[in-house]
Amino acid sequence: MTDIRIDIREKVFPAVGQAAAHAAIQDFHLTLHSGEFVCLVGPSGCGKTTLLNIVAGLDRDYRGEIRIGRQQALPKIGYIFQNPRLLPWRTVRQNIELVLQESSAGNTVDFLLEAMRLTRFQHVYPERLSLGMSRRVAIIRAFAIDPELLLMDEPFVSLDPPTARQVRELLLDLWRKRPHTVLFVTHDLREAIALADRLIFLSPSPMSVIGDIRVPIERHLRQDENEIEAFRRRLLDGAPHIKQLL
Amino acid sequence: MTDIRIDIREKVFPAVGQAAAHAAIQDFHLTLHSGEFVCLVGPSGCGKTTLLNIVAGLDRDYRGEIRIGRQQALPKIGYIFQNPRLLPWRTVRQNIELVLQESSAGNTVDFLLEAMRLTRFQHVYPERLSLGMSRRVAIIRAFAIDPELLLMDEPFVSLDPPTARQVRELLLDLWRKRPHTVLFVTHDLREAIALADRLIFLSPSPMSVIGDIRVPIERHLRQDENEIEAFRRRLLDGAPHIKQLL
Amino acid sequence: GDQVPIRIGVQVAGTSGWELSALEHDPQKAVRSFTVAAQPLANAEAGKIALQSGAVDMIVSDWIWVSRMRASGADLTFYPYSTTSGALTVPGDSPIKSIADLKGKRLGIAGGELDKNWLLLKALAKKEGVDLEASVEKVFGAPPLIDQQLKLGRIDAALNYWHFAARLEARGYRQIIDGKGILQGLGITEPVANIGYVFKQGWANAHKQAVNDFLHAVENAKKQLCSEDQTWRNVIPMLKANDHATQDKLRQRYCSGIVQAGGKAGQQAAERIYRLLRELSGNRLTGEAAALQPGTFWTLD
Amino acid sequence: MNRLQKFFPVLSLAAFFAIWQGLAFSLNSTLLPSPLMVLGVFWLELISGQLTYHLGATLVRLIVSFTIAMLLGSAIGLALGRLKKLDAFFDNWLVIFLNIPALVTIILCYVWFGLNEASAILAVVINKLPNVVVTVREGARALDQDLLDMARCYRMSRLNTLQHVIWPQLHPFLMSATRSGLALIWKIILIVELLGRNNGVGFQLHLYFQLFDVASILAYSIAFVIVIQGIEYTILKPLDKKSQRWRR
Amino acid sequence: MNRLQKFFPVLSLAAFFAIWQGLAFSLNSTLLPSPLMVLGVFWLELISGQLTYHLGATLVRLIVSFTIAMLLGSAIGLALGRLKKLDAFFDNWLVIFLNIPALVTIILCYVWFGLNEASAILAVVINKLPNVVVTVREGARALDQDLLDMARCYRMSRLNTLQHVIWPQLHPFLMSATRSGLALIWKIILIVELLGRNNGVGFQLHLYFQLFDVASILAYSIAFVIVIQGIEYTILKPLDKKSQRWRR
Ligand SMILES: Nc1ncnc2c1ncn2[C@@H]1O[C@H](COP(=O)(O)OP(=O)(O)OP(=O)(O)O)[C@@H](O)[C@H]1O
Ligand SMILES: Nc1ncnc2c1ncn2[C@@H]1O[C@H](COP(=O)(O)OP(=O)(O)OP(=O)(O)O)[C@@H](O)[C@H]1O
Ligand SMILES: O=C([O-])O
Ligand SMILES: [Mg+2]
Ligand SMILES: [Mg+2]
Repeated sequence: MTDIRIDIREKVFPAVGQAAAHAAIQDFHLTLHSGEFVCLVGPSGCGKTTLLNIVAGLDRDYRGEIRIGRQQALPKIGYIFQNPRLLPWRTVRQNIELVLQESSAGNTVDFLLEAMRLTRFQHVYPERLSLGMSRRVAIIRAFAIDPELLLMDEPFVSLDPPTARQVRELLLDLWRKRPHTVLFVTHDLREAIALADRLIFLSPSPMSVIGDIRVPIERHLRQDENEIEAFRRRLLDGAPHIKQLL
Repeated sequence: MTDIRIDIREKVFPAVGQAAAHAAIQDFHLTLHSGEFVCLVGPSGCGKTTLLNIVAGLDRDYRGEIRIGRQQALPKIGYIFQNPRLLPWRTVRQNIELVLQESSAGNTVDFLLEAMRLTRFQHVYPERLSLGMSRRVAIIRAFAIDPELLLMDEPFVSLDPPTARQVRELLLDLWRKRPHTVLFVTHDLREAIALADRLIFLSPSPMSVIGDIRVPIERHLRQDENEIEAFRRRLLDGAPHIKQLL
Repeated sequence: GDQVPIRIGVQVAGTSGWELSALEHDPQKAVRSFTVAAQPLANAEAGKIALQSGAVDMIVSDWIWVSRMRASGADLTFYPYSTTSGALTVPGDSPIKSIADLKGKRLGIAGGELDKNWLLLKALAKKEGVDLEASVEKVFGAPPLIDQQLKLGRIDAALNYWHFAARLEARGYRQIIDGKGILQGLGITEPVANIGYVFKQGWANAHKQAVNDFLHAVENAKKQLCSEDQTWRNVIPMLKANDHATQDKLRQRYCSGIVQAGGKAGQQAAERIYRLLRELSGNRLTGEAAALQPGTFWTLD
Repeated sequence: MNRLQKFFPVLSLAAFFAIWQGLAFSLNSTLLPSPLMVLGVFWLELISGQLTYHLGATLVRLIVSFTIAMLLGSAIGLALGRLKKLDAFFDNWLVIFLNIPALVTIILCYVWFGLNEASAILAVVINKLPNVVVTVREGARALDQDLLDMARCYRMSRLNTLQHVIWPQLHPFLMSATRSGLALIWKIILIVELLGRNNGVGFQLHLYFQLFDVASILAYSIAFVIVIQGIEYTILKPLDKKSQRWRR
Repeated sequence: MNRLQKFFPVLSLAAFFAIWQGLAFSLNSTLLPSPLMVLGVFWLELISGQLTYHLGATLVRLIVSFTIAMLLGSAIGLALGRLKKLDAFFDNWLVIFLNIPALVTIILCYVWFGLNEASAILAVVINKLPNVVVTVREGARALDQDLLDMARCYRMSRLNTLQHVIWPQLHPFLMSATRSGLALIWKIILIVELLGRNNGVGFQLHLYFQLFDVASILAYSIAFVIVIQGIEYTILKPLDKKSQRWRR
């Protein structure tokens, strides 16, 4: 896959009834390089989910353009939505297998279920899961299709720290083995620093890029909490327009 | 309000179809003192939501007892569910006002909307909100009824740090002004330390109490990140059965 | 003295309305022992419901049904009204000239499988060596639909109620045989009323004078309709027929159906018809009762 | 594009009549009178007062029986959908009443309770009620438990819960019960009028059927369709719109 | 308690017949024959082969027309529910077809296409179709956009989306269309048979209606109810159960 170039001049939700029109995104320009891990950080309601929906091709009602290299076909996209969006009438396993093109992926599914500690629950319907468990199923679903572009909208909330750590490592493992572009939304700056190549800081809506910062910590050093904490402090003491977001 | 005594000998979700029976809670005993702020910390899927549902009286299918002092009537309960549970066909304001007994609470609602930065969106239907915004509405709804018992199931996820900070302060303000008992579920240890009188650590399901630790930091010192960080480190270096949760 | 009100269920398309109209215009109206209130009804079944539920005192129906109802305990009785009954009709240029010619043709039958005319026609055909059941393509349907199908040429012949037949006749269609003819063919030559007034016997006994006066008056009205043109002209709007040919044909067929009530011979003929129909329908039309129920016919005295 | 869409209802009606006119023209038979001919009959019946009289009679029956059937049916359907035991018991009855032929209930009502307006309406209600129950019961079974729990936890009154939590979820089911219900009642009422009333559209339709007067039959049908269209545009569509306005 | 609940269907049937028997006994009229009498008639008709013959004829019509109406109606309803423009255009037609009296469509079908089986089935389908469309359309309007987006994003095939995302959401609507649909078709089929067929339950009912033989009318009605109960217990209830098993 080649680079993804996002140019959104304007995304406006039209007025309906009493609700006024709402300009969610304005003059938003961003290039994701192939295989890059990019974290989006911005205030609640600024337009992050809106952006992911546009990139995923679910929302075509905007002025602007998403260009994906010279490639004709859209890349294979794994999208971890902000809510799990499981089909309640299909079991955990059935939910995952439904989106797989080939049935040969059984191995990976088994592996992912085990890694997420859900093997015991694979034949259970989603209503019998806790929210954190449902979110893990949604994560498996996105990983299982072996995506070229991975969109993640706060994927690790509702996970306890050990589980979250494990899932983060799993994500990085998969990403290293077969690099795919990742667009990752989080409110947790420590998590963003631990994962990302680049941090994109976003303004309140109408959303635009107000900071584009490369994380300078080498990957093998990121296990160290202190390294991450240090960079975080630096950011907090940095530019005031970014600081106010943190 | 007087103390709340929770004694759950067993909560089992019965087997249905292929899914086996699941023992969610076993021998769980906990006393919440009047006006106490208690945080629950435990792995995803351990039974926290199940517990809150039982305390709220929504789930009566368990062996055990919830005793609320000598008081006959159930206390007024504000419950921030893990998902917002707004009525999509009512605007933000209508959602809040629906649960208010008297219509005189308009002032508080205005105040809370302003504090959550949602005044501009008060006449908007929930489908036009971001998830973080919906969660804030759910928080307002719980605060607005002036509850005697406040149940909060990971209320501040999906909020950006400045907003989360602000809401935390608001919560503490309200709590100090009119002390009510709070049962607060979170995966964020820093958040738990910053807020709680007591931390309750929970085992994986079947859930029981494996740690009941008073937070020794005085409230006026909790603004200081370093104090909190220090206590957190102490916990991380503490008992191994608790450490594995963190 | 007081006039007894008689509520009569009148089918909008039926002939009893004509007579009631004649009664209405009768100058003697004020001095009679009864008054008439006509209750419009959409069809025959509505009449049966109306009578049973007590909404009307009298309807026009047939005596086989009355006998059947008496057998099951109902207190109904019948007074003859007309011998006019359905007819087998074909287009004017049809090759069908007799019952035997029906073989291999499409025959439309109104009134269903247990239609009296159909049962009797089959019996007559059998007598002539034709098995209609096997050799005719039957098309059952509601009377107006059967009529329409014949006009459209989708069926070759129609066994339908008399006024459909009369209207067709006026338009050049041919009658092969009518109900009376079928009975004659089967050896029953006495005129037997096909339809008549049906009412509850208990009610009639309680108002005997008025009921009998009414039945007399109706008979007179009928005669007037056939003999006095002025009286007839009054009912012409009710015919829903604009051309004289149809009007005249309707009057002709109507008047030829007038019966004199009672008579031992008539009763005996009715008994024979009853037994015949019972056999032909395998009890289904008549019910289990082996013979015509006593009291089925109301007698004027 | 949006502009054009505004005229869709008019266009579709025009298309309907154009097709009809075309067919009538090419068939050239009394069995399919042209729209214009039907309009002529319609007009004559209208100025003679016949149409208004019979249509009025039918509409009164329709409104009364529809209201009773919807209110009662919704209540029963909601109860059966939520209370498993009640449903287990009455489910059989429902199937029986759903499938007793209209003819049977109509005859029995008339014969037992007399040939009067009340029996007619009762007969219609008995025929329509089970359909409403079945539809609303499906809706009640599909209610969102999370929202009901929320209402319970926040101690919303029964009335508030019904009005603001349950009703909006039942709305699509109620709309379908309403639309197909008007149509069903209309079919039933025609039989009811045929068998025991001396006015109403059903009575007239049968009369014209005897005379095979297709133009008059169509004129009366159109009159009814116009009334229902009126209800659609003044009541149902606005309700639809109101209930949909929260959707993105 | 759960034990007892198992017997509810039997108990409720027993209660139904007990009430009926009680009424029949106290009224003592031919207009309400007792269940035993009806059973006697039922038995006679059964061994004479009449019942099976006519019920069979009606059921064939029912199955054919039901299948056509449900398949076609679901497809159209789904399309109208999802495509606003299509709906804007055809909404008027739907209201028209929904409210053309059964009598009219039946007569016209018979007159135009002859008194044959195909016309009969066509007439039933035309009467039932709009009801299915209206019900499924409501369901299609209420589909969860989040799940549809998920399916689209993960490039699920059209078939998979229909089967696994859309169908389960339409299920309650389809069940209500099925249950009230069987009942509606039954009502229509009776008129269809009455007006232009020479077999079927409707034909028989009309016959016995002419004779005012309530016991036979009830016997045939019961035969039909038994068939529908059979369908309930062998097809619809298991479907219900299967579709509900994911609920907490
Ligand atoms: N369907 C919609 N119609 C109208 N406005 C909308 C719609 N969806 C989102 N918005 C508005 O657009 C803005 C951005 O919403 P979005 O969901 O993208 O926020 P977000 O950055 O994902 O926030 P959060 O972190 O809380 O999830 C919000 O102000 C919201 O009110
Ligand atoms: N309705 C149900 N039926 C069967 N099992 C259930 C049901 N609800 C929850 N469970 C099971 O009970 C356990 C506890 O669930 P609960 O939702 O209380 O977890 P939790 O602690 O809130 O987790 P999380 O942090 O992920 O929200 C889980 O293993 C879940 O699978
Ligand atoms: O059941 C009917 O006679 O329509
Ligand atoms: Mg979002
Ligand atoms: Mg939970």
